[in-house]
Amino acid sequence: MSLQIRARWQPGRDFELQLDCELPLTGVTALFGRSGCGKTSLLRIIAGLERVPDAQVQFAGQSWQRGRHFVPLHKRRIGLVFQEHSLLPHLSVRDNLLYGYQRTAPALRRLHPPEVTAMLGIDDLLDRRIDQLSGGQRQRVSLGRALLISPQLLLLDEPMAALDTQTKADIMPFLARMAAEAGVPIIMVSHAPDEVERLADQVVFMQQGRIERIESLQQVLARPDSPLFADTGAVSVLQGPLGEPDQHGMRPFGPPEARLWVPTSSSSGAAEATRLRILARDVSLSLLEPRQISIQNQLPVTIEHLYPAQQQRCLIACRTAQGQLLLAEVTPRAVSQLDLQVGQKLYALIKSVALLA
Amino acid sequence: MSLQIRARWQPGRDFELQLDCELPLTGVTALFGRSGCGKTSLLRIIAGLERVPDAQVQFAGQSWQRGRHFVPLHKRRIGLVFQEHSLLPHLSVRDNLLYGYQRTAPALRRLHPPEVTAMLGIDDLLDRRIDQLSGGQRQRVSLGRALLISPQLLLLDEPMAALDTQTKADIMPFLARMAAEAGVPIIMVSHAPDEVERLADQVVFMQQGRIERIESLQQVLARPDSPLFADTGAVSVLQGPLGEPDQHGMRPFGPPEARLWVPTSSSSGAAEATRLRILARDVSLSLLEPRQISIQNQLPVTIEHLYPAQQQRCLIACRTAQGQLLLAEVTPRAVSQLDLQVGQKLYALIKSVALLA
Amino acid sequence: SEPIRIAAAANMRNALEEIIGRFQQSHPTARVEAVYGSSGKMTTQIINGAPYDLFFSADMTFPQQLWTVGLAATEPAVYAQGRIVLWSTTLDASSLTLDDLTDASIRRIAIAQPAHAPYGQLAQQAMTQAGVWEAVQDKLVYGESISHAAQMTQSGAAQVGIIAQSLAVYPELAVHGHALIDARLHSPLQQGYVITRRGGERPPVLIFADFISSATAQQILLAHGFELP
Amino acid sequence: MFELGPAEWQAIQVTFRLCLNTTLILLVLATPLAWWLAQGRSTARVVVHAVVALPLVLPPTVLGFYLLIVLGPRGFIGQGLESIGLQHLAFTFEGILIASVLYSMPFAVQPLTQAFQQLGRRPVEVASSLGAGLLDRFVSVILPLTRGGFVVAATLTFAHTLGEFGVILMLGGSIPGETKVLSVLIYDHAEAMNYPAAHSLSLLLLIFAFITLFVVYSINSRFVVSKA
Amino acid sequence: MFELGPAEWQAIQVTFRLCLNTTLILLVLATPLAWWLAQGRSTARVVVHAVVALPLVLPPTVLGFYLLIVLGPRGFIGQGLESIGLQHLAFTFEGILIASVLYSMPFAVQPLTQAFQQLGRRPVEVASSLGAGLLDRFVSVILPLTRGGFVVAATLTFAHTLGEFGVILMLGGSIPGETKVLSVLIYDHAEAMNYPAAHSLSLLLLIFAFITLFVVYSINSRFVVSKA
Ligand SMILES: Nc1ncnc2c1ncn2[C@@H]1O[C@H](COP(=O)(O)OP(=O)(O)OP(=O)(O)O)[C@@H](O)[C@H]1O
Ligand SMILES: Nc1ncnc2c1ncn2[C@@H]1O[C@H](COP(=O)(O)OP(=O)(O)OP(=O)(O)O)[C@@H](O)[C@H]1O
Ligand SMILES: [Mg+2]
Ligand SMILES: [Mg+2]
Repeated sequence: MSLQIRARWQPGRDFELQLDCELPLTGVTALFGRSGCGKTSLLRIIAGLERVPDAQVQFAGQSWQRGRHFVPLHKRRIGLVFQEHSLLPHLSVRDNLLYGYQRTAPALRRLHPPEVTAMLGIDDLLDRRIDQLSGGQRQRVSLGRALLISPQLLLLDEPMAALDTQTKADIMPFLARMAAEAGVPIIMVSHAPDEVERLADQVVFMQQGRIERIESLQQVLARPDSPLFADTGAVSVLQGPLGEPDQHGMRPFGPPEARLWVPTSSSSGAAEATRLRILARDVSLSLLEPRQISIQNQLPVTIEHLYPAQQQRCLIACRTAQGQLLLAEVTPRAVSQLDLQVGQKLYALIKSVALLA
Repeated sequence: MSLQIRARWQPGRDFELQLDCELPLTGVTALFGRSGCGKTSLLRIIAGLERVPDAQVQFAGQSWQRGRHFVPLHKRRIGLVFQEHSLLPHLSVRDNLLYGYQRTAPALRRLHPPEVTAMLGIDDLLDRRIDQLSGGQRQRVSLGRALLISPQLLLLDEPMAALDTQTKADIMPFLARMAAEAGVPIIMVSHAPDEVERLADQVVFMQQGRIERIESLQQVLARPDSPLFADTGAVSVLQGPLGEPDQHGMRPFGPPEARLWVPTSSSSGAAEATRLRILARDVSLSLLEPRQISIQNQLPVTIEHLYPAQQQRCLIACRTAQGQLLLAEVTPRAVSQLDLQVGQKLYALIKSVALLA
Repeated sequence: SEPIRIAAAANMRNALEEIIGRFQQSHPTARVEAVYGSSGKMTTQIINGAPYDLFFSADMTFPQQLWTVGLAATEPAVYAQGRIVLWSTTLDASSLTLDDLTDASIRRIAIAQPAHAPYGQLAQQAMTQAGVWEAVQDKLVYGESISHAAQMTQSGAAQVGIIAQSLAVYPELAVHGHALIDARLHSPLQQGYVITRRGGERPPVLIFADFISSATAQQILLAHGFELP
Repeated sequence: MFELGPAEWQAIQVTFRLCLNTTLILLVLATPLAWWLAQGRSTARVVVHAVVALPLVLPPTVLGFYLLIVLGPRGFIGQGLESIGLQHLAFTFEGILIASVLYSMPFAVQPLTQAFQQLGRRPVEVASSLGAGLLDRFVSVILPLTRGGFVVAATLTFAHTLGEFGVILMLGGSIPGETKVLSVLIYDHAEAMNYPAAHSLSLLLLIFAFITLFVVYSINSRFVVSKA
Repeated sequence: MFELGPAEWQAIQVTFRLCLNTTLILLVLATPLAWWLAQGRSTARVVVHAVVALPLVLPPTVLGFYLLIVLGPRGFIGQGLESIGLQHLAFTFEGILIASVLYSMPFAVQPLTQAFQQLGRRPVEVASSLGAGLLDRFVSVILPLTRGGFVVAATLTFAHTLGEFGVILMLGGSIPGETKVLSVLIYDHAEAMNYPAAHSLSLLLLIFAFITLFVVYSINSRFVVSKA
């Protein structure tokens, strides 16, 4: 299943959108790029809101646009969240939410108002007029409205930009489940790396009207100079099974030869394939096996590559005993003091690990 | 200098704003609170956009509202960035930017269009119509427009929500300088903890229409359960002088007995009072003085308090030799393995430090 | 069956209503409907298919026009002669003469538009003959029709109006006196009527037309300020 | 205070039918036209926009005269109708209805165009994305959001048609029960110097119009869409 | 094609003065009224809104007659004026100007109210925050953003005043050079069955109106504010 787009669009003198790509339609696709690079424009072309001549858009085998053939938006079943709030001002919150729901054939409805409003925390707002909502409340209603048409594709343009951390944390698992379990592909614009890391299965990097690369999250994370890390630095993601908690509530992750301990935050049981997200700057290296230290996770690793220092930080790619890639970020001074070399065996000390999804 | 507000406002059945506070007007004040808690409403009352009966607003000795006395917004010289984009659609980008500038007495103008547009990266957009801008571009123009009236107070309602990391990184130092050097107090709503940590001098926490507490950033950061840390966990901020870089480009921070090494990212020279931000989860504890390890910063500390474990994490407050507070986050297992106690002397290993401002 | 439709000059209104009333007393089954307006407008309407059976004009020109283009079933016949009067609600008009119109105390004089209203032309002729036309030029205000001139005078906005005698005898207007203008000062205003081509094919219409020249009808016309031909 | 005779009742009925029909027909005609006009800025649109307003410019009787010529038995349309076995339209209710529609056209087209222009395209885009088709969008989004424009269009049309008599008198010939409307009747009474009747009927008309307008505006003001 | 005599020129001048003045005065009067009407939904507003439309409802000549009585020497206003040493307003240019303003009031007030309502308060808030005072805000923000409403108001008023003659005829008495406007002249020609003159003048009026409207709409369409 994929979304094929071919389009060339020049809305103004200074900007041209050139698209010829095939977006995978599994899970969540994050659209990432600087302000003004064309993310919103791309979504509008997918939705058919800009009817660009000669564009071709094909969604999972359905041709949405080709030559004179053009499926109008209202027949595409796309759940759309606009970048700017766009609730219908003459309708109450409830009627905004139900507008699309009522226009969805009952057989196609997979989501229903009660669960969506509860998830978004807008139960108490249903009778309000739109101008009686705060910015974040509006954004949640917009998202709810798009979800309630039980779309076959969700296009979300910065759907959580106005939300606080806690509210985002409530919504993200829901979106992840939509994509994973209900099989509704999501294409989401986001400027927040944490949202991308948390939700995305693949990331589309855009720059100046072009798609630069499309990478799986794995690939993105393995690339230390990814734009995603402008803020947090490089990240590794390890995959492996997660065991039952011990008496301290720590759960073993990975095979014995590359065992990490993960604090249990949720009460979920053991799982076969989980993902651990490890910031490179959370990984230290020690030549000796450290003792009497609070860092619980110590893995024997081999240095595979030393990246040249950038901005006083050296990135070191290590291979675990299990063969997975782990990035460590250390200072150039540490590299020279410890005399780090490719092939050297040493210990990676992992300060904190975060379980994804 | 302070902003005194006393108001009681009930815009609807379910919500009441109750304010009786005095906001300090030094530097940047962050307004932090969940969606719908009343942040925008507070700004509107300060601006005089909601003329609430019996409210009192006093700004740095000027009475803006008291009884029948009411200074209208256009005489308050407030730079306002609304939460939703609010450019004037009949004016070009240039005319939007100049609208307020031209209405500011030349003697009062401290900022001028060229520097502001360059800083915001909107130089190329000046001749555009408003509907030819992307969301982030609009937000930048709004911010520029507010700055160009050279206001005596800036009220920013999520001014960077639609911006990418890089653009934000370009703008934040500018705002920090506005507040610090030009002495323009900024009150800013933000949901992004990194923005708050980066910019704020004090944080106003709001909840359900009330101001819960007003704390300096120091205090906020010292409080491990602060709502700011819902995402990143607790943070310590150390203050001290910063020295000249060594041959690896590392700069000494703090006195010799509590010396840390900070990577130089900018070419700024030595400074007397700088701030270091250290995430508690970046701090490990070791009973022995560690050797042959990439972690450069090792401080002898004394445990001052052990917070009870929460969600598989223990927070340990340590006092440095210099007497500053440093928070370390470790697992309960580490606490029991190392048998940590109050008063114990040990080494704090600080993986990474970030220089603020 | 369809009523007898009469188009009549506005100044005929009260007289014709009474005549119709009388006619219906003697012809209880007949239905007669009259429409009043300016003669020019009605001529245009008849030319363009208006369903009028009879046309009582305020002059002879318009009926003549219909006859010429073949829209009249009968040659125009004079049914009455109009006279004009000086009338006022602010002054005692009964003692007014045309010469008084030049008096400075009279600021506004209402007449019907001479360009198209027959009574307006009459007023113009009379004032010209009396030698006051030039002098009153700046005082004149023009009504769309003779009844408008009467209304302007009635409101007091025009102190004097030169209106049809048939209007001045309206009960509403008769409370104020009027002065008849010498008939020698203007050409006689002969009001003519025709049966339209449509009316010509309808017997009841012919009966009503006959009734107009009956003594009863003539009596009524006289009583309403008309003179007989 | 004043007894309404059969003539008055007849006129009231005709007036009511005329106003109602004019308003309805006009809204139906003006809506698509205004929509088209609001979509762009081509010269064709500007020309149509100007042409729509032209009937206003002529004195009503003169306009009535021209309509009489066109719709009457010798006119282009009247003859066309007669040639296909129908009646010409002069002196008929249908005729004055057409005239009223034409004459009030700018009162409907202009406010609607303006309302559509001010609407912007976002609400329509939103409705499309939520699965609403063309007609559905119109009824559920455009109509309520431009309701103010429709109210202006409808009330101006309605009020103007109530008061209009120049065109109607000329084209309709004030035939009782067919083309004799209340305004013509009042005019008649005034002409006949029957002032009590004219005053009473005027008052009646004013009261009726006031009540209608009051109710319409009241309902409208309840639903004002506040823009945040 | 058609020679304009002095009478025609005079009528053209009067017409032009009347239309221009009516439109300007009306915009000046209607703007604050419409602004007030747009600010809320009180009963007082609804009543005023309905009352404004009422002059439309009366047949023009009848309205003219009532105005004649009120503005004339025996009327409330006319007497008032005379008592302070001024002239009453019947048969004067000022009189027909007042009548035109009154009669066209709804054409100006309604579209403006509607435009102001659709505007929302955000642009005004923005302008305030940028240091613009009341008048400044009006000129620099409200006016351009509701320009469509002003264009509708101005063109409807203008066109309607061009064509109106019932009220003017009655109240003005068609005094050449003072109250005799083009529409009255055309009417006179048509009544006198002087069709060539009526046709030519009508055509002239239509062409003039068309050009004016075309220019206004062209300029307006250039500045349409696209809502994103
Ligand atoms: N007119 C109104 N009627 C009823 N409730 C209102 C009205 N206006 C605002 N509210 C409520 O007041 C509360 C505060 O709104 P406000 O816009 O100040 O929130 P906020 O803190 O800015 O939220 P956000 O971060 O989502 O923008 C919200 O819960 C909102 O629903
Ligand atoms: N009508 C237009 N004329 C000229 N340029 C336009 C027009 N519409 C959009 N653009 C430009 O196209 C570019 C892409 O806009 P788009 O809205 O897709 O950006 P974006 O990636 O969504 O940015 P943001 O993150 O700021 O929302 C922008 O640089 C914008 O200025
Ligand atoms: Mg965008
Ligand atoms: Mg807000």
